[in-house]
Amino acid sequence: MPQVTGKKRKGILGAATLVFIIAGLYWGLIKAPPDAYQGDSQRIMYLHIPSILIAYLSFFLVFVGSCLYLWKREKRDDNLAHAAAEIGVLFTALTIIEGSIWGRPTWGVWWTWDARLTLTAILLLIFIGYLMLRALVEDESRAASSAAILGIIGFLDIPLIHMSVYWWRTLHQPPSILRPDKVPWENIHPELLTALAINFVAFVLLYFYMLSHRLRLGEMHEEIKARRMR
Amino acid sequence: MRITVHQLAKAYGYFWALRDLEIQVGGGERVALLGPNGAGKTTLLNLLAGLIYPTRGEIRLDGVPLTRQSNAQRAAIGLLSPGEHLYDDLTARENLEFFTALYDRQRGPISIANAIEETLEAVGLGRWAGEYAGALSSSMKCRLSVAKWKLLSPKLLLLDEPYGVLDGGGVDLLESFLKAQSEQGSVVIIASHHVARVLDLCTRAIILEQGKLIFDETRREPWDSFARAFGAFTPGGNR
Amino acid sequence: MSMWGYVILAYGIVWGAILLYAVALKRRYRAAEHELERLSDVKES
Amino acid sequence: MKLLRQTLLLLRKDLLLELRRHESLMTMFFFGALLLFVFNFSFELTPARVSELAPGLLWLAFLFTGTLGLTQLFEGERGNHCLDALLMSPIDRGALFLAKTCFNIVLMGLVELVVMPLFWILFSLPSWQPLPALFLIVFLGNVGFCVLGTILAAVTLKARARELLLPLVLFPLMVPVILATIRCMEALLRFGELGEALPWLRLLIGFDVIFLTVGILIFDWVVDV
Repeated sequence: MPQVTGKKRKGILGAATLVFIIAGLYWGLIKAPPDAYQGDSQRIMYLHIPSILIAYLSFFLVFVGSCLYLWKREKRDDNLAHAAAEIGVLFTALTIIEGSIWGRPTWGVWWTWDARLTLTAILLLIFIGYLMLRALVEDESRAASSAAILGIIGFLDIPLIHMSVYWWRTLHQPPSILRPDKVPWENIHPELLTALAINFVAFVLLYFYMLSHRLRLGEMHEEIKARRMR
Repeated sequence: MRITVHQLAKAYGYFWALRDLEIQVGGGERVALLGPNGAGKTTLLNLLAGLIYPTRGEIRLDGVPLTRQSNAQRAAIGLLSPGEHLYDDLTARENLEFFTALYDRQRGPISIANAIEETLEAVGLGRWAGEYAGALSSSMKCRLSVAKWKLLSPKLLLLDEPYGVLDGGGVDLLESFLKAQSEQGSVVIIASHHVARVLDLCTRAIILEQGKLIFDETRREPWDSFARAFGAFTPGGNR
Repeated sequence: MSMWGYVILAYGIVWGAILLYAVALKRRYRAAEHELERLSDVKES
Repeated sequence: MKLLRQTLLLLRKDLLLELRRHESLMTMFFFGALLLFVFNFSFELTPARVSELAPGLLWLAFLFTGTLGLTQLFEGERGNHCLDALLMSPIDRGALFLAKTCFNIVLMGLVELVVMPLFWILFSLPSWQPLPALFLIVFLGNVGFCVLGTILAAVTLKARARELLLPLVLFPLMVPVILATIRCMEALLRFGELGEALPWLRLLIGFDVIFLTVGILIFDWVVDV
């Protein structure tokens, strides 16, 4: 990626991200009316749902990077997996925090073993395991291939974890209408949907903006190692 | 056995251990692989043994490329590290039984048992057949390794610094074994720092430096090119 | 805590954390650039 | 099938080594029994509650003893670079994976054969009738645990503090097996037969099959730098 256009493209991405973030904040906090059921705490949903999707998106990128690295052994793919995992951990952790803050007024408790919160917590643990593995294996290329294996295994396990947690949840907790995944989407006020859409775009743009910087940082670390080697 | 190494390269992260190697080795040749530490000797041997896979280029054994799927081909390759690759908690005989079974050298159960006994006798370990490998002295362990590879009789024999641990008797045993194998058409490649001894045994010398091949001569010319090769590589010696 | 309190808390934590990460990224970025210059000078001299 | 022959050959070698040294088996067995006593002291186990808690406690004990076994899995290969000797030989790396997985399953199975009846005795559970079916469910759980555990044991082989890293990396991925095994065991204990826990059994078998195939295919990359 030639340096010059890279910088210019990042600039545009950065500007677009900023615009959407501000629009998202304005729409989410001010313009959209409070939700019929949950009142204002529903505004946290504008953060919660985008970050969950970002968490899954970054796990998918880790999977893609890992497969490509095992196949072609190029540092670029390993760098993608590592960058996606690092930012993925941040968004997964934020998702959990948002979820528990959203839960506080609605269920009166900071943490409930709600299917989605539990799932995000497990995702966070897998991410942390992934980053720990990378940190604890000294030899550079062995760390990359070990992390790639874990990235693939972890991704393949997600559907099974998803199924088992949801089955486990339906067993114990009586389904309450206020659960996020039970929200009746049809008769949602259009303003709310636009707020959600704008925030979603803002988060995706932000994610790729941060990812591009983190990738560049990864490349620089490689460059430094190469220089030291010579 | 014919080995062709075509544009071989191996990188660990950003560090290029080997760069575009082009080597052809025919049956019966004994190649001395020389070069300072970190020149890529061990990397080349591991690549030839199929323990690691090249970043670029390929290795062909009798025209068939060595790839991830070529498990069967590895039966013809032996990386001899004297005293290594033996289970300490298995007896000498059990070690040989296990590895002959692993390499599928079961030419009928009776004959394999006799072959094991004969080979143990031949390397002078007849009395210690029931001993645990861990209990053997290091030179006896090396004899056991030679016995093991005699039974497996690979077509490509690779040795990484064998002289370090061998005693006098062990060296003669090893060298006669290598000569015998190469007379039967096997290829022998020895990486070592004991330049004088390895040059004396081998018919060809290859010198690697920082992953590149800088010298490749067979013994056809009399001593002068070897003298130069020998001169070219004395640890710390400059070219 | 009123509803708005939670909303502000959530937004504060989320955007605060993202800002913190951005700052950390920037600092690591600058350190890497500095290291690169140092190494490239060493090569020229 | 060559893969099977090679797997049995390697498994026979591992079992022979274990017979000679019997490090793993003894430590796993005593650790399992020890956990039972620890449970007794840490929980108020009235006979009524014990059959309700039994699945969770048993499976917790097996999870930890299994992890102990996993960290020792490649010890036999540590001396004299024997792992390189196996990688150099013409065997399929999938066979190495299968052999190591079966080896740990055998170890865990032996421990469970003793610890489960011991649990019944110590906590004086009412009926011994569901034990064989329970043992089958626990066996399926073992397979899932050892399949994923062997891959991750090989992956973390060269990491620092690998005994800590292995459980940290393994347990989150084991959630489906843990939930499925415990649900099935609960159904067996309470109703004597699986009944509505059948989907959990299918999930468990699905998990085992998926990661058994993934393991065989991916193991070549695991052991290669």
